Amino acid sequence: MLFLTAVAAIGGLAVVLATLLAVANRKLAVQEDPRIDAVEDMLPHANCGACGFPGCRPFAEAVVTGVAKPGKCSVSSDAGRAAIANYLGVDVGAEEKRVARLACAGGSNVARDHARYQGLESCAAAALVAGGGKGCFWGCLGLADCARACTFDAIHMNEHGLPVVDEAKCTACGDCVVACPKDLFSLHTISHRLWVACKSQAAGDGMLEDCQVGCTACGRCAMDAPGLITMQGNLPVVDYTKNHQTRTPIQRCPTGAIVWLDPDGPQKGPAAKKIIRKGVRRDAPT
Amino acid sequence: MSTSGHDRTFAHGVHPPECKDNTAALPIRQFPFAPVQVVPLLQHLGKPAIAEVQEGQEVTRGQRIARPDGFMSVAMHAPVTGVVERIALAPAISGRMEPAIFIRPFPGSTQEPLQGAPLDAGTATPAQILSAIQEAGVVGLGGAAFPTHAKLKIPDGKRADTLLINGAECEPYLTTDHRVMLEHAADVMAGIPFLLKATGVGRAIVCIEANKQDAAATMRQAIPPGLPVEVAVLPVKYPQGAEKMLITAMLGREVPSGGLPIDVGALCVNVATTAEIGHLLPRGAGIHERVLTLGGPGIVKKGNYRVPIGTPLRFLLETVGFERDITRVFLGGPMMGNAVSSLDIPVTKGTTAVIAFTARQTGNVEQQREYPCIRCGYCLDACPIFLNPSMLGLLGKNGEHQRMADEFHLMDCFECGSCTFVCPAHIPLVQHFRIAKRAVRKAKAAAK
Amino acid sequence: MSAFDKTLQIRSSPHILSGNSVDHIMFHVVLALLPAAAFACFAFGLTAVLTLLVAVGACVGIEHVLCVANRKPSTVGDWSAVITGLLYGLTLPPGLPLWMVAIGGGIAIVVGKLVFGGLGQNPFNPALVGRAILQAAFPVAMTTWPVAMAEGRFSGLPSSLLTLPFLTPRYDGVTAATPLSAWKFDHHLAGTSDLALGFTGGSLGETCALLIGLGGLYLAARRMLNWRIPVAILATVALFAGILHLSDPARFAGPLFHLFSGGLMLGAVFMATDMVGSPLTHLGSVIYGVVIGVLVVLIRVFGGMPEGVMYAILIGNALVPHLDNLLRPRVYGTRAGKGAKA
Amino acid sequence: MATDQQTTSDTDEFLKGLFAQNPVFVQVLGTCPTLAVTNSATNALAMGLATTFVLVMSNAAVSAIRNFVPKQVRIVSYILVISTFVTVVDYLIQAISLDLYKALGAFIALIVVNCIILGRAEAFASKNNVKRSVLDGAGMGVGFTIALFCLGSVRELVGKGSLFGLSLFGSHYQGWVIMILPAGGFFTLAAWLQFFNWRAQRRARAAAAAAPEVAR
Repeated sequence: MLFLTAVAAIGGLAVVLATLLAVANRKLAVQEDPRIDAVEDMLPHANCGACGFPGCRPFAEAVVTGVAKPGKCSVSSDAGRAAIANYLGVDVGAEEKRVARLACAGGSNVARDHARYQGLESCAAAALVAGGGKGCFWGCLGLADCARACTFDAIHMNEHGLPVVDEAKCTACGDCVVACPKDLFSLHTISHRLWVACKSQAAGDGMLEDCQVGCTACGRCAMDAPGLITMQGNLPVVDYTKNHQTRTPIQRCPTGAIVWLDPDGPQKGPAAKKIIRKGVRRDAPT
Repeated sequence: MSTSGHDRTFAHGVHPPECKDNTAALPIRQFPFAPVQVVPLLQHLGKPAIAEVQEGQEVTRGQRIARPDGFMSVAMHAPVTGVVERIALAPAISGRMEPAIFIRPFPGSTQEPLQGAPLDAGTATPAQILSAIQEAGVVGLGGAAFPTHAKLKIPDGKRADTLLINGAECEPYLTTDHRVMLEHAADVMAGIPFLLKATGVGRAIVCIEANKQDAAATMRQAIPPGLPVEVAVLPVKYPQGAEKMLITAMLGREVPSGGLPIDVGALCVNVATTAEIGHLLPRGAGIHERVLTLGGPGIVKKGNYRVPIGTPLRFLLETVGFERDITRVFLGGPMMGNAVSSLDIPVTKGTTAVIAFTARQTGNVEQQREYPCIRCGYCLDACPIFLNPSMLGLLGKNGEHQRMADEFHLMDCFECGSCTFVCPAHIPLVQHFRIAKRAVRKAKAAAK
Repeated sequence: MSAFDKTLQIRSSPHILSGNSVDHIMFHVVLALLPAAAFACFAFGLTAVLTLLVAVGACVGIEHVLCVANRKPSTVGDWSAVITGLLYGLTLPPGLPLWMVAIGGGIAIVVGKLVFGGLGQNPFNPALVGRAILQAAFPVAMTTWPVAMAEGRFSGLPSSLLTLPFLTPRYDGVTAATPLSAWKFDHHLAGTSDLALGFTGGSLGETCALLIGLGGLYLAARRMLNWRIPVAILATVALFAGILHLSDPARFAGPLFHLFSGGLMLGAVFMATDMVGSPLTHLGSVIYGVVIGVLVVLIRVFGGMPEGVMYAILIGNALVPHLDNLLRPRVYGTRAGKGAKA
Repeated sequence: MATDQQTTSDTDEFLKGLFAQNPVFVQVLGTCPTLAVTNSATNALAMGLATTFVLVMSNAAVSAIRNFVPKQVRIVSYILVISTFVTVVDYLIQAISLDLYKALGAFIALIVVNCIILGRAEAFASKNNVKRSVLDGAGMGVGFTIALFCLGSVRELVGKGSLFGLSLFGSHYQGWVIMILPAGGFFTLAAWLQFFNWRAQRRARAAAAAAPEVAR
């Protein structure tokens, strides 16, 4: 008798609950394009925003709906972008690799400080206190906000307190561009090798007291490469729409403020004077 | 309204050491000209003035050398008779290089200031007064350097009923307003009619802290018959000189968050600014010098000086002498003043004081190690606008800038420094707030 | 004059500080605790001296060792571990085996403070955390009370004090109920003056209410203690106990008995006012104090235990984040309906 | 998604539950019995074995029926299967020792809702064949038993000075009552979790140090 009751109870329950499930399955089912999940899985999950979307999932939605091309994700590898394009049957939309570049070469060995900053160890903090105390008001403060902002471990501070970008790791996400209070970073395609490593609007010998490698606005580079380089304010500006694969402009630069970025380090022209001061010199008389 | 009430003040605030005795009794002295006077084109909030002189041109003291660029800008005047050496970049307190006019004085000149067409408060129209104030290059001399004519321009639909002449001078060390009130009471009283006329306000109250009783007495005596002016004495408390605090202390009104004093029918003008208007407008002249306090333990000949605009700090310090172990120089009072990184920075219209600290004073600030916040709540009791600096500091440390603004009224902070002053954990709260405010503004600008 | 040839320092304003500092505050709290500690030594003799020394030593020692082991600068210089040790020691019954004292001190610092991130991060009063865990671990030892003012207290030590580690203590001296448990279980009421002056049994710091109050006044005068909290707690206890007493004097003890007995004074003045675990706002402080006061009376009168200050404060601590979140100060210029007047 | 995962060996399938994916210390599942019944080594062991039995049997059953049960009613079916085996265990323990049955109390019945069991059924047994599911269940069960024993032995040792009821430190040992109370379960679990995390971190660091700059 107990056995029969048990079977009846469980069997009856099964019928009722199965009906409930059937109704729930029909009324409450949610449909979403499964390709969005698949594409999101193929993305690097960095959520860095380099693609212009808030994160990887919105980007995946945009790619699936055809709003964006897989190539917009600069963080993923070539193979990864190709895999997404292949999966969706779309064009990769290839873009040349871009990297972040620093427009300052004034490390502690060549640039002097006016004053000694004390307080929170952050460029953003120092920049708000009389500009940070560096002699050159445009120069890098060297407190590594960019290195901290970089989620890809692509920026490291060198022994002179200057950030160095690892081009292999840099994904052009732009976090350092936002982080730098002196706006020294900008994103460039990797083929832009001719580079003005200075942002100082000061000119002449006066500025050389503050930084030995700054641009003195002598204009020789602009003279040697007319059309390619123009002087704007007190700085040369390279027009990258022209043919810029030439080392001519760096030849006569007296300070080495305009350089050729070789993969194994920046190359200065023969006229650039040697850096005499070697040691770390953080304080000098005002 | 009583004029001697000691009960009128604002809630919270702090009592830093006053340190005014050294210079309060010293009369204002004229300062000599530097070998080169550096007149920045941007000495105020707003757009820089446009230079009207060329290199090599001779200028007369008081002559206009730059014209205002639009409404939020004022004119500049030559601080000295001499020759324009060059127009080039000069370091500014902001930490940037700003364009400035370098003037080399003529050694033999009488240095007689140039005067122009006088203006009479009785006959001038409000518009004439405002334009004359702009032409005279008058900005808030209390430190903010906000163009005064812009402040006095009442927006359509708004009306002010009270003009507060701010002589609180609550920052330690500062005694310029004190001396101006003692020595130039007539100028202050001459300036008030211009302000009342320009704004259509019926009464003015000169607000003075109780540690300047002599100034209050002098001001009371100087009130000309018929002028609707009162003198009020307020208890000593920092930051009483802040516009919002002064309005609350005097009128019991709170300026709405994100609003202006005019939203509660009040206007605040610094007493030195008023004196300057009373001095310049009847003569048709422009600001070419200002009174500032040279003080702090690092200065030898402390005092109040009338310094030509554009005098480099280096010349200032070398003239009055400095202690050998000087470590820090800042413009303005020690609570809100900005540290300078270079002594090539010139004195501008917003410079209320140059204070120099030596290793002894700085030592007790710098060698204090930072502790974790122990939630003592001192900062909450100090903040005059009732923020929660403890919480804000915690969020700032974690970089949650947007949350600070959205939930904890970060943007209402005016960086008076009271919270950092009392913090026993020595957390640089104000610095965290500055970074956060900048980040929030940047994000807002980027979103547009 | 000579030329200026120095490198200036720059930093963010303000350029002057009030000169107050965390270690300064903590040191003064220690000072304020000393009279009560000295009286405990007087009332219980060498036992109290050893217990307090071991309690402070355990707290300071474990904090120092763990800081060093984690390759961080030692934080014992801020005096907060000393306060924890002293307060914790004052909550212990005299004659508690020293090995238990040491273990509880270690627990107070490790579980009460360091696991949360150290000074400023601990939601609960570390001294009370140590005591609460000890109370749960060794309930018998923690509720055995040698009498105060015993003869020969300066010449000998009770055997229980020197029990070998991890062994059960044996009591040879005279033990007695605390005034609270005497009232709760035997309905015997101690005299108010004895309570106030501390001539009764109990934990080391539970005895002299007057000296504790003195320490509190000293701190309050130096603004190192939020007076609203002890006032709110004591007023609530007095009021609540008074109402109960009036309703049935035979069943409920009077307000003075409640105020001066047990750990209420020590808890209200020194433990509930721990800055880290108490609310930031004034209104929050008062609510916090009222909650603790109500809980104390509820536990004492209606609960299973004779004393409830410890749990009342710990529960109060748990409320603090919510109080701070709910009772945010009204920011200047945001008063509703107070706009333009003109 | 009914493809069998054949990337690991059978032995690994069993061993992963012991340490690498230990249900209590790594996955932090089934904390209710972990905290409630570990006040003595005996209780802990009994609870662990009971759970192991249910895990193995339910994994086997779920795996066997995985291809017949429609996706929509799978959870209902799993729970039915699990509760059946729990009922069996319930009777079993009652038959073996009434004292033990009383000590474990409601927690035997609560094995039904132990998320380790439903979790393995859903995550593993529904996708793998019977043999591998049994191995997985056994591994997880043994891992759970080890974890419970870790807690139970420490709590009994410190709380009473005994192990499996045998006094170890003599009659003068002062037991720490709190360790027998539920609060002691939290402290002990926290300590073990701390130990496992510390071990995992140290291994990760050692592995990172041993790998010569692979990323570049």
